[in-house]
Amino acid sequence: MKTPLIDIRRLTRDYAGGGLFAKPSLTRALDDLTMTVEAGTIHGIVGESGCGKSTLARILMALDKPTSGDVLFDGEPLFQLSPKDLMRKRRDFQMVFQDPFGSLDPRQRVARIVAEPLHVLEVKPSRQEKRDRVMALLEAVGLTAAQADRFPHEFSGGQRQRIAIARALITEPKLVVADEAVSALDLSVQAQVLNLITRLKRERGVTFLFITHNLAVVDAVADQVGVMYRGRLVESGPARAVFERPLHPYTQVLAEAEPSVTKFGRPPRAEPKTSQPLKAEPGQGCAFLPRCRLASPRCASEVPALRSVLPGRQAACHHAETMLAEEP
Amino acid sequence: SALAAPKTSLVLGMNPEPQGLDPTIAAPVAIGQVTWQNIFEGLVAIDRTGKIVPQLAKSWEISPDGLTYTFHLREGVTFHDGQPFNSEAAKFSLDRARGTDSVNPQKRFFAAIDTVETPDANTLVLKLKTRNSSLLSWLGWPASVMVGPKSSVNDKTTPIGTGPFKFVSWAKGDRVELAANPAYWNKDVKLGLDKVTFRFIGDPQAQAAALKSGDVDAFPEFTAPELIASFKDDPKIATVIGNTELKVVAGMNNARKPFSDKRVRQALMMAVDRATVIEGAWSGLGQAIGSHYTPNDRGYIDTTGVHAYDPAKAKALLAEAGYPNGFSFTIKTPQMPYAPRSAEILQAMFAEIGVTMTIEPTEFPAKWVQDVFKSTDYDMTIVAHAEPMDLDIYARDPYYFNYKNPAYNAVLDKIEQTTDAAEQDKLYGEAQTILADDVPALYLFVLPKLGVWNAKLKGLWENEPIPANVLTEVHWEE
Amino acid sequence: MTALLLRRSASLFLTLLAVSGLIFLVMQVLPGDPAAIMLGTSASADTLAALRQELGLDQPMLVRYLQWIGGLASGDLGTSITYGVPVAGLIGERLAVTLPLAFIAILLSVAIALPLGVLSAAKRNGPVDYIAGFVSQLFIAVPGFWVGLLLALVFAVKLGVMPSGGFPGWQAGFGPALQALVLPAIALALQQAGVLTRVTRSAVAEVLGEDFVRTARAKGLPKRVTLWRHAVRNALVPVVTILGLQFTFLIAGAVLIENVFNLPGLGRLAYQALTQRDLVVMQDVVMFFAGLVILVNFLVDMSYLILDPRLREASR
Amino acid sequence: MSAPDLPHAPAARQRPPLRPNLVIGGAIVLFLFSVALLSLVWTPLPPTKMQIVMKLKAPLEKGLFGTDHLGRDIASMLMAGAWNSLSIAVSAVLLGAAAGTALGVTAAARRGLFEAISMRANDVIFAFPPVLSAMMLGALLGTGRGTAIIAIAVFMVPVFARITAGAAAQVWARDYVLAAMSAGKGRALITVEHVLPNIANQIIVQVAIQLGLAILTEAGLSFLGLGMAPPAPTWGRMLADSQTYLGTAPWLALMPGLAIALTVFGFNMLGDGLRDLLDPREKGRS
Amino acid sequence: MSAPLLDIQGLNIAMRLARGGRLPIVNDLSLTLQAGDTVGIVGESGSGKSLLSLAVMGLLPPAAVVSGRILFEGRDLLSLDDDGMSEIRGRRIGMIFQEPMTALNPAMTVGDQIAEGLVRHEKLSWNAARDRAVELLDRVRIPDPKARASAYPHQMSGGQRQRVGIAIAVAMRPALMIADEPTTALDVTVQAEVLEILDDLCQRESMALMLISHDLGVIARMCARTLVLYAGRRMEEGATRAVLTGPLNPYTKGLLRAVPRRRADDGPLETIPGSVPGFARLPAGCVFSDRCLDVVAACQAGEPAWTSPLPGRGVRCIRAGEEVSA
Ligand SMILES: Nc1ncnc2c1ncn2[C@@H]1O[C@H](COP(=O)(O)OP(=O)(O)OP(=O)(O)O)[C@@H](O)[C@H]1O
Ligand SMILES: Nc1ncnc2c1ncn2[C@@H]1O[C@H](COP(=O)(O)OP(=O)(O)OP(=O)(O)O)[C@@H](O)[C@H]1O
Ligand SMILES: [Mg+2]
Ligand SMILES: [Mg+2]
Repeated sequence: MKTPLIDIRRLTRDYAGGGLFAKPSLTRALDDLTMTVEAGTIHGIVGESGCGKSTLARILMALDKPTSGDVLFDGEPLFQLSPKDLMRKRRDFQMVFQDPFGSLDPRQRVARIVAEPLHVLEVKPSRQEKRDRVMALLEAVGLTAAQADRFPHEFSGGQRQRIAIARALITEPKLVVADEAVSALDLSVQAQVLNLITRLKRERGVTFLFITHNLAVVDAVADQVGVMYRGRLVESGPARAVFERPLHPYTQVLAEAEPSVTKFGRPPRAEPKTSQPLKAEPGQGCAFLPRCRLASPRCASEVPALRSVLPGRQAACHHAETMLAEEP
Repeated sequence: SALAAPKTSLVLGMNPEPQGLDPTIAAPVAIGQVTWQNIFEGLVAIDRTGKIVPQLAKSWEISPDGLTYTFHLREGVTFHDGQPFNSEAAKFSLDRARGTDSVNPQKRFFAAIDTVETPDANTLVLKLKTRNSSLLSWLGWPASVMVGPKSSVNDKTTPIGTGPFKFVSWAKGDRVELAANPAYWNKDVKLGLDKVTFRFIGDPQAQAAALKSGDVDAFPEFTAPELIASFKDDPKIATVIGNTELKVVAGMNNARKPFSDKRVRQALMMAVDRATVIEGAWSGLGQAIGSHYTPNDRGYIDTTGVHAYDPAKAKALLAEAGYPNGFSFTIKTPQMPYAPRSAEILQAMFAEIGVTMTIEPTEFPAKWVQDVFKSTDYDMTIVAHAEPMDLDIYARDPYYFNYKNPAYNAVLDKIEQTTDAAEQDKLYGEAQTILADDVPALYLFVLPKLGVWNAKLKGLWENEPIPANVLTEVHWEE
Repeated sequence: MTALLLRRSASLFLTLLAVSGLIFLVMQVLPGDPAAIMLGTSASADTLAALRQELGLDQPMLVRYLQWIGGLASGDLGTSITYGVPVAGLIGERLAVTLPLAFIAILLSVAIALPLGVLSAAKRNGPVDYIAGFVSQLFIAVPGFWVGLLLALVFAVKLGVMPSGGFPGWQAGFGPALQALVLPAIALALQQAGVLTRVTRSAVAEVLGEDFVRTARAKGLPKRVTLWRHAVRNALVPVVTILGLQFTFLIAGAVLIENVFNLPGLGRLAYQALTQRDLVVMQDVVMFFAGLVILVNFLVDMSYLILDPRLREASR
Repeated sequence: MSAPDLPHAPAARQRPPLRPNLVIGGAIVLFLFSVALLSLVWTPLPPTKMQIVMKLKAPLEKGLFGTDHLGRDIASMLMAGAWNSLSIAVSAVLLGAAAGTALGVTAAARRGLFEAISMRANDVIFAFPPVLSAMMLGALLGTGRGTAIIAIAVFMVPVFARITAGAAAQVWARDYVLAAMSAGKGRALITVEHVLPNIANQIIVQVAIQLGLAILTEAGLSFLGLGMAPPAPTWGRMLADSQTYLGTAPWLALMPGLAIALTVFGFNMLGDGLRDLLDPREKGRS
Repeated sequence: MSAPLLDIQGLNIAMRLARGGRLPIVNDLSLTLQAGDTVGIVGESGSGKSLLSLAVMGLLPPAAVVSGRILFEGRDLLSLDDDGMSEIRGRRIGMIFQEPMTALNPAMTVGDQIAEGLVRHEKLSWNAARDRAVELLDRVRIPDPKARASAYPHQMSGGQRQRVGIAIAVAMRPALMIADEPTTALDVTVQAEVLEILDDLCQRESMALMLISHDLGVIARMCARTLVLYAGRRMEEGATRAVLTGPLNPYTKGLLRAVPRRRADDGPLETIPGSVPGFARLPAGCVFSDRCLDVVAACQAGEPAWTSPLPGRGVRCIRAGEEVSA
């Protein structure tokens, strides 16, 4: 088995609240997260707001340090690299942000924005070289060379997102982390950007870590998907399989709540929870417990570990087998 | 407010506010202007003509060798708090002023005194180390007033003296109130006032407004000459322009080039048109002087013609001294209004003879004392000298002019040794002539005493032989 | 909330300490010897030395600093070099002028600025707004001390309806004392009013553009109610902030205005103490001003907690 | 409403129409600067030339604005004063803005202890009322142009530091800064390339406003005798000198007072106009 | 058929531009709603959906110029003054706004914000109104409503705030509810809950609902009828199921195709080429003609009229007839 492009090992990130004199508080944004991403795939990450998706992205980009755990990028532990090596490594991973309006410096021209990541190259390319590469990429993302000297405000949201993608690709990275890269876009523009990403994967072999809370989008483009809940990975596997047959109750809740143009009118009311609302001690038990329809006493005392349930499919639920047995 | 009966209260405006109310421990003139002759009295006093008159000493004898002074003190005098004034108190006052831990600003006055003896309660004998013809006059100064042995420590805030008025209160920054002393020893004095308020108003505009509105009855020393004209057509207000001892002189550092060259100093003097300076700086009020002496001093001679205004001659003299193209220097001017104004005019006048003068505002007293007075680090400065008949400062070594002329010192010595008044007057004339010719400082003008007060108010001093607001004879007249 | 209070108080204390150190250092390097100033030009060296000893000026710097702040901590501000009275009393007397002056000025400026600013925000780009804008610009542009001069000229000298300056003291009665403060307070207030009007206008205008104002309108509240209940309330944070920031300018203005109107206030005390190098008074007064500014800004910070409930949480 | 204000297509951004305050403010400031510069080479009469016999002449009786107590031409003094006042204000504000901005952006970039300490230091400086600190500086350094500049600059520093720190912190929260960081750019470089250009507008607007304040402060200092040395005329000293002539020659006070007011007014209008022009937040609203 | 609750006829909204001139945004818009009707309004960002809803509320920005007629319960809202509108707003028409984070006053407790309208319209005392607010919070399924009533908005999650927004809007039992993208800022699970609350209200109180969204799925879930807007024009209208399964206008078709879904052939998603042209530079003729796959020369000749090729359906496309007959 070849080494995965990214190998995330037991990643935990705590945010300390409070200041110099206030009493400290801890927010655990990532909780013992382990995951791998294969090269040349689009790997989706879904989950509700605040579940730690952006934190994960920031750590992968080495913009933030984990409290514990490590990330192996191409076999190299990211957080044990010397600053110089990290700098060298940075050309291999780039990021596309959610807000197409906030991620481009409004005072810089497109050419300069796109060229920014070239900063990490040891051998600084000449002006002409830079310009050529920028033009080539702009064309690759469907923009014209003439637009290189414009300012971001002259572009629509979709076009801006393409500029951001062009910027992410200029160092020919192996990995692009896209954090909610299409959430702010209109349907038609969203489709254009998704197509671009799929094409780049196919034609240039770029790996995408595609973070979103929109299941349909992940379903449309991702090869693999990971579902996060409260800083933990609760399910992972091939995208199609995961959505067709969730192995974690949370995934199921998500899939059912997702509105669709094919579901008209009021959905059948989810059956009311049968069991008593169980409460887990903090730090113990399953985080999804209070919302889970399958909750059992075991869930309150034992944190479910992520485990292989089917070949290529993992879930962190004590009742994954029950789910498997249910009729879809 | 106009009352039928004559008013017996007075609000008297002053600027600046005194710093403490004990004239024997701090120098500011304003302290004496509030307290001297009103609260505190001396063995002798100086009257409105500048004469030395008996006060707490009703008479005195000076031994022929001039080394023993015997004062006969007045009897039955008490301080405001009831302490008796007697030879003990007098001795205490003098010893306090001259002792080792004295902080009397004029301690030098008493340097000549060897011993103070009190043969009886009403006799005080001073034994001198050397002759000193100024001692008697000095004893009339505010710094030499008599203080109560028990009360002196608090005089700074609650002054207790023997004078016709008692201290009542002091609202710092605003006013000091006095009340007539019913137990005043001098029964010949008929006080016209029973309540006196000194109000401290810094801003001339506010001074004028206060006068016009009647908030203040009198400003014996109004600070803005340009506003005097505005009182002229007000029949309720009298303006009385008198003399002071305040000589505005632009002192030069005689030790520093090019001022060490007498010709340069003379040339600068000739470049100055005093009349214009007076007109521009002080609205034409004030009297030109040619040396460090005022017309009210004894033996005064007019020396303004010695180096009369003549720019052409000034230029020639400069060329002769080796500065055909003039030179540049800096004047350190304190912030009192007469100084920058005069300096600005001088600047323009010097420019006419090719001399460039830069004005450097120098905070007075803090920085001025430090720079000019202490370390004589200056080219020229401008300041009004307040002490009467202080010709001796040019003989002092060190003094900030750095002026050294043995001939001049000899004249001053002679004055000290002479007892004949006419002879002294002649010698004073000589001294003036030397200064006028040597020009250790540019002699400009004497500041006038700009008295502005209610026309019904009588008895204030018109002239100022010594800075004071003596209220003994002040009264309202219908 | 208590934690925040504690934290802020601690930093308040540290700031005050730093300020005191800075003030003391400045005092030490100021040229001019207080003793020499008191004794004038005729004093001899030993007289000076005697006075310096009496005043404690001969002690080492650190000792004097520690004595000073030790005194401050125990409420003893020392004795004025020139007046010879305890500084605490001196400051107290002057405060009786400066505090009412500042207070009236603030009150006046708020009374002018708040309605004017709110009105011009509500009627943005209308004639009221333009006029208010012009007037407030004018208020800002005209130097306060100059306004003071003109006011004194018109109301005291020409019309004679107001005292020209000076302060009769509160013992002279409330009326006369207040009257003496009216013109200076106006001179002091106009500039603040100008600044405040503009801040109020933009703050209210900003809030009026917020979604929740639309929500309030959608409930059927008329414009007036929305304006005062929703917009103005939420615009107070920037307004109060500026009020706090302007406080130091208010004090600076007071120094000038007290000179113009001959008021025996703290500003004049500072000025006087500086020229006389009454270091004790000087450092106390400057410390007092600085402390006041810091305290006001502290209070402003604290007032945020009342005005903006979000900050109450954030502060836990 | 988040998105609808933004253009949907690559449309050329329309230049907003010139606002009246920008035009008025700009014109006033331009006029003042021209007058100030002109005064260096030409004034109707030398501003320091005294003609005592011509003192206190009313406007138009002698010269455009009359003469002062020393018979100097007020119009000429105002012109020269414009240069002195403006040059002090401009140098002070530039100095204060440079130092304050440097402090502010560094604080925003470094956060943590540096931020805490520098912002606290700001508080300390800010705690001194400007006139008070100017008085002390004047006592310390002597009065004059340099002192006035430093005294004004000193209290500009915390103003600019606060504003830039706040604005820079907002820029630091932007995704494009994250993008730059992930390109391996250091904090200093990001500050220069992204933060400064994006807060420049706010700084420029503030500079215009603070210039007005600096003019006022300079006048106040001159009024207290803490400004430039005579004979160089400054508006503040002209005002101070005129005080005692208010009753007899009011134009002495009126002219410099109006000059100050006009200048501050001009700078504030300009600041407002620039804010409208440069600050996109105001544009969407009407 | 009784008089409609809301009858919008020939509504035009233009924005006054800062540099002079007007930019027409909403053009010739008509829409009728009966009591209990649920209509969805879809369209891309910037297509004029919010302006339409604000026009009904009488809360258009000052720069907007509006013409046409908006009849509500027989009264023309456009001719009412602000006081008249204040009587209708909140009481007869409620509105839920898009951004739950900013739509509530941060300095007022949510209870008071709900109570405020009741005090105003129903002349309740503050205390009575606050009690009602607690009931309303309970209605929108906020746990522990009594305690939460005295909470400030920042102390609530986005979903909870949106429910408060709903509580404010339903407080006076309005006859018409306008919900402008009420769930775009919310998680899918929270969104589902919010939609359910709205649904309940419509069904139990026969409240009419005008739901604005660009999420076709949300429209499908909530609305009986759908109106599709593009560049301020109605493009298509009809029963939701009919519109979404059998679209007549190429724009609607394009939208539906662009909905992300996994394609069996792993090919690219279908898109609408080009981008929305900005109101200042709309193409001649049909505003969609520059992006339309089915464009013919006639499309550019003039703006197509609003036609009704099928009962209960309306469409703006000259080729819609072909579609129907095909
Ligand atoms: N700098 C920070 N300091 C403290 N807490 C933080 C910080 N950044 C994030 N958090 C907390 O960590 C958790 C995860 O945040 P994160 O931004 O990673 O979520 P997310 O999944 O990206 O959410 P969203 O979908 O809303 O973007 C949240 O509870 C958040 O409040
Ligand atoms: N205050 C305004 N001034 C000028 N133009 C405006 C204003 N408000 C909206 N517009 C313009 O009107 C058009 C329609 O805006 P509207 O807010 O109705 O769109 P929307 O369909 O609600 O979009 P979204 O889905 O983004 O909310 C947009 O092109 C917008 O630019
Ligand atoms: Mg996120
Ligand atoms: Mg909208």
